[in-house]
Amino acid sequence: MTAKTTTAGVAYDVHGDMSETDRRDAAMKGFVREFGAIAAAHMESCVRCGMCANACHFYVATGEPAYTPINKLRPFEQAYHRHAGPFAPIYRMLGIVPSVTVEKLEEWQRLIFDACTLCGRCTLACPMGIDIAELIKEARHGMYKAGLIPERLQLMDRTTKAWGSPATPAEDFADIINEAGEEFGVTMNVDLPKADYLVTVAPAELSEHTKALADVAKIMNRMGLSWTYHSEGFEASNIGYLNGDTELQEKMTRRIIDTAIKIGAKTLVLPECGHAYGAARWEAARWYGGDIPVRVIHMTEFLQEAVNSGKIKLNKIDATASFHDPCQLVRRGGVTKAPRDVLGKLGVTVKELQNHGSLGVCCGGGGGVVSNVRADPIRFKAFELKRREVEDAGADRFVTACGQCRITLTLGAKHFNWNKKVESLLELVADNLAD
Amino acid sequence: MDLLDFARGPALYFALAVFALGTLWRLLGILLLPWGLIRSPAREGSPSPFSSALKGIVVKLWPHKEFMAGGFFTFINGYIFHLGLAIVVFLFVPHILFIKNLFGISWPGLPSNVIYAVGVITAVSLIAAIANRMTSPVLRLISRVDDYISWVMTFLPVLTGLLAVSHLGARYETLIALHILSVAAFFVWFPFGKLMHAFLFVFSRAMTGVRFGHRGAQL
Amino acid sequence: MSDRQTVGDILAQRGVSRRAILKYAAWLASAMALPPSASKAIAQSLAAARRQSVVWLSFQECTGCTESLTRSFSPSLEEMIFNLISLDYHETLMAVSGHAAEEARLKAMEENKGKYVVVVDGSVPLKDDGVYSANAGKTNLQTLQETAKDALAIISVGTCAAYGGIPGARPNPTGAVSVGEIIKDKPVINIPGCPPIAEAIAGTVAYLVTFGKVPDLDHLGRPKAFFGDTIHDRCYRRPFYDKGLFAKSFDDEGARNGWCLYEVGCKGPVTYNACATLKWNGGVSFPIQSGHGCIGCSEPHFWDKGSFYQPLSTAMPGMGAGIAAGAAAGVALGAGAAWLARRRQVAYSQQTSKKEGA
Amino acid sequence: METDGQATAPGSALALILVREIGQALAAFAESGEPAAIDLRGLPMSDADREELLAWLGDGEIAATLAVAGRSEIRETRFTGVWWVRHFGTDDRIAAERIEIASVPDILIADMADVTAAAARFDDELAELSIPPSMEEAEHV
Repeated sequence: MTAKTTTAGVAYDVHGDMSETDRRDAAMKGFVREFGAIAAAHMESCVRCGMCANACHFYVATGEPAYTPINKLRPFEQAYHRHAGPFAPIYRMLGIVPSVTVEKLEEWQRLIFDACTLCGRCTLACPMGIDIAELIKEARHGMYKAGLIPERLQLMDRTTKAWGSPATPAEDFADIINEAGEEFGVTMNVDLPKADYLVTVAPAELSEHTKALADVAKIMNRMGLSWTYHSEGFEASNIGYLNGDTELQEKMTRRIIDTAIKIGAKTLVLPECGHAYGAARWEAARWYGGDIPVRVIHMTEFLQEAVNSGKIKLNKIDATASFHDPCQLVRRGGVTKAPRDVLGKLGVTVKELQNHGSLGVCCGGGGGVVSNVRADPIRFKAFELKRREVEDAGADRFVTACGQCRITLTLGAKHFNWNKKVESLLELVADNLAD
Repeated sequence: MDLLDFARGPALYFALAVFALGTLWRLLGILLLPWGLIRSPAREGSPSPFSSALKGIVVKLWPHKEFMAGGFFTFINGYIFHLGLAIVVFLFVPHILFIKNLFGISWPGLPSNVIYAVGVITAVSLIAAIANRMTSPVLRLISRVDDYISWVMTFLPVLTGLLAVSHLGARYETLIALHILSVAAFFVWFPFGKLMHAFLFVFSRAMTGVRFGHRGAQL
Repeated sequence: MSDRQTVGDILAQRGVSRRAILKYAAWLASAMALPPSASKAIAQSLAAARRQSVVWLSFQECTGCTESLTRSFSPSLEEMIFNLISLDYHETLMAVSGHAAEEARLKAMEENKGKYVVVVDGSVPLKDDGVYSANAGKTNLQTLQETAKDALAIISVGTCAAYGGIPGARPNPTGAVSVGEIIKDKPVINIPGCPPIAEAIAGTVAYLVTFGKVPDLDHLGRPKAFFGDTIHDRCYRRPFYDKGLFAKSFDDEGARNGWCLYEVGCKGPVTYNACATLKWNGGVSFPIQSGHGCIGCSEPHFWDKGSFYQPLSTAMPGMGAGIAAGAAAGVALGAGAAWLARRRQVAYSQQTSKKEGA
Repeated sequence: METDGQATAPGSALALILVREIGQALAAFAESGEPAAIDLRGLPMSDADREELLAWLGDGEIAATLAVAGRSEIRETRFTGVWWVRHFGTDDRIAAERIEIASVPDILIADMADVTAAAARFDDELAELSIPPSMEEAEHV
């Protein structure tokens, strides 16, 4: 990889050895494959009203017009008009829409990757109903093909391809699980040949948040479920979903779904991770190429089922808490009520943030941004929006249900010496299991 | 053939033919692309795709209050000129007669004086919209030539219509001819620029409505 | 017929007082929208003027214009016009006929060379050497050119003379044209209408006699005094237009209430004439007052502008085929564009997977 | 001069405008002796407008009917020097209608040309009377 800057001083990374033309063509081909009827209708409907700017935490935090969501799609849109739109043949013939240049793609790398968390708040603001976040995610596919993605995301791509996970080689997985079991005194199930529940994990749980591994096991065991972790399909985070590597996304999707089928699991439980939910719950069928014979649920949904069915009883915490809504889980996933149900069963009074539920403001680190150190400055600015809301709500505790959000918010807190702990809903439940 | 005859005849024929051609071209060029409908199972208890689509179309009529802070002017002014245009276009009796002549359907109109007043408000609102576009850093950045052409194509019929009813600047038949010509220009431009959103919004909103409804997410 | 006497002398001989001239001047000033205070000066110059020699030529016409002028005239104020002019040739009105009539014309032209006024009603056929209308062995074109040569000015009375009118309506079998399309080197005043209002004819002639010059004309050669405003602007039903109250048919409640006739095809908004103010039949009424929309008869090609009953704001008939063709082409192009895009997508996917497979 | 303070102000906008214009012209006439005239026929007056204006101006001291190329009516209004002049063609159709602001409308004044002609005619007729051919002789002529 080579880190470069454009003439205007915008930093970008370049991967692979390609001529400019090849790079451009690779991007175009990657783009063109995305233009189905829905993407096309969305690409054609924009009236440039600018409402989406007000929805983007990066624009709101910095006031930088370039962060207007629809602006981030410019090269993607240009490719659409030149290669796939209804008037594409005319535009090409008359040269009305020129080819996208590599320079432009390089310049836009920052907007497509650093300045977008795929949080989709702009989609809710758009009066035309354009799903801007989805389009940006699709634009990343071509950027990946052209080797024009940030270095950190490329690194994770390489690691995942080699290990099956950005965190650890698959061979080490069982050991990590068993170590966590020992450390937290919980009986672990790993690589069982048959189980009703296949439990998957997120990278942070294999390093910083290993307690989560034990917490899940504790609850599963308490409920007396047939469950297991599995070395062949443990990684629920899907780097391909974030960095635009569609082959990897397909591979990662297949790995967990196939493992679930192999062990006869009826339910695939996703960890506390936002984009894992987007990838496995909502996009899996597309990349899997057909119906998924397994029920896929998020940890939060699992917890909701557990507490609502009465299979686990919880001790009451006499406290107030604000819940940070992970974008992929709530806004783009539809899981809004579940975390609040669970907090309710814990006896917690929820003091909602000013923007909450489907309109919650992103932590600033989703969509791979937290891993992309280049984005740190704007990520910290966006963090301040969240911090203000949390302080205004004035609750005792601050809870979320996504490891990525948790890391982002914890990093932000550390940066600003803010002494608010960001807690995991799973951990809160596991710690308050009643006998 | 004088200007008015040219406007009422060949210019309008041409414009409406181009309008029909361009609109269908663009709509089919979009809708006949692959739909990619392989989808994971819907959330339990989610509404039917049809009602999700309808909901998407309706919900998007009104912005969330969370976005009002920065978008209040855009929202209010947008509503003013859209409603103004709708009233002037569809409730002015000569316009209703035009539509009746084309499609055979008609409805009661509003008094002409009311239409003039609404026309003036609409024109002012459109001027405010373009002023906003030319001064707001965000809008300046994201605007294209299309935005300015579309504005001109929308504003001219309003302006010439107002001039015609108030007999300002030229003889009535010249003004009315210019009005019809400006409408013809509007129709010609319509399918090729962002004015097309008048049709596309239905599809765009419905598609997102279905996507969100499928997931049980709130739009 | 040449008169070396002034109009005042002749009137005195006929026992007409200067008061009558003053009254006529008041009428003329009002009709021509001249300042009312000017009427005294008008009266003085009228009295001092010579009688104007007028040669009236009738071509492809129906005599409706002459009817309009003569029928409306009753002996009193309006007959004054005949004191102001010497009508030296008018086929319908003159007593003599044949060679004597032609001689009268030639004599008037000779004696008043450069000073006589030619009034024309009817259009001039040009097709097939103009054989479709001729008299005294001359085609209308020849007669017009010969007569106009030494004229002071030409007044085209009626829509046929002014703009070709009904003989010139599609498909215009005789190749009819207006006087103005033939005579380019003389002032041509158009007083269109089918027929024109008598006062507009008389007022224009009187103005010409009084001032010896052509009145202010609009871009279609019409005196602004009579053709300065649209029927719509001067219409007593205008308030109903503004209120949005329209008759939807000729026998509905709105029609009975006297509401605006826009929806039943009134062309008042684009028709410039004085019908709404001067009215017809001695000021009794005008078409709109009688319940029928204006048909725009004083405008060029009024006959060819679609149905009289088609509202003004509608497109002219005959759009269906063009729109259908446009729509069909749109469907083809849209489908074609989508097919091309799909083909690209397939090609790109195959190339990509080949590269990866390799 | 009749001063009727009870007259109701004209309600129609057009009549009101005309009243003001007449007032200004009358004041100017009083000051400079410059006569004026306002043509009513060129205005889009309704019957109601006309009646209101008429009612406001009222009747003055003089009313004259002329038999000249049809009938004409001239009435002074309650404001001295403001005259309502109406010329009719035959069929009593209005040909001209105007407000004149003047000492006397011109049309009432005998024109010197007509006076000269009348004098000549008078002379002729008188001559016929003073050279007395007998009635019988005349009959023989």
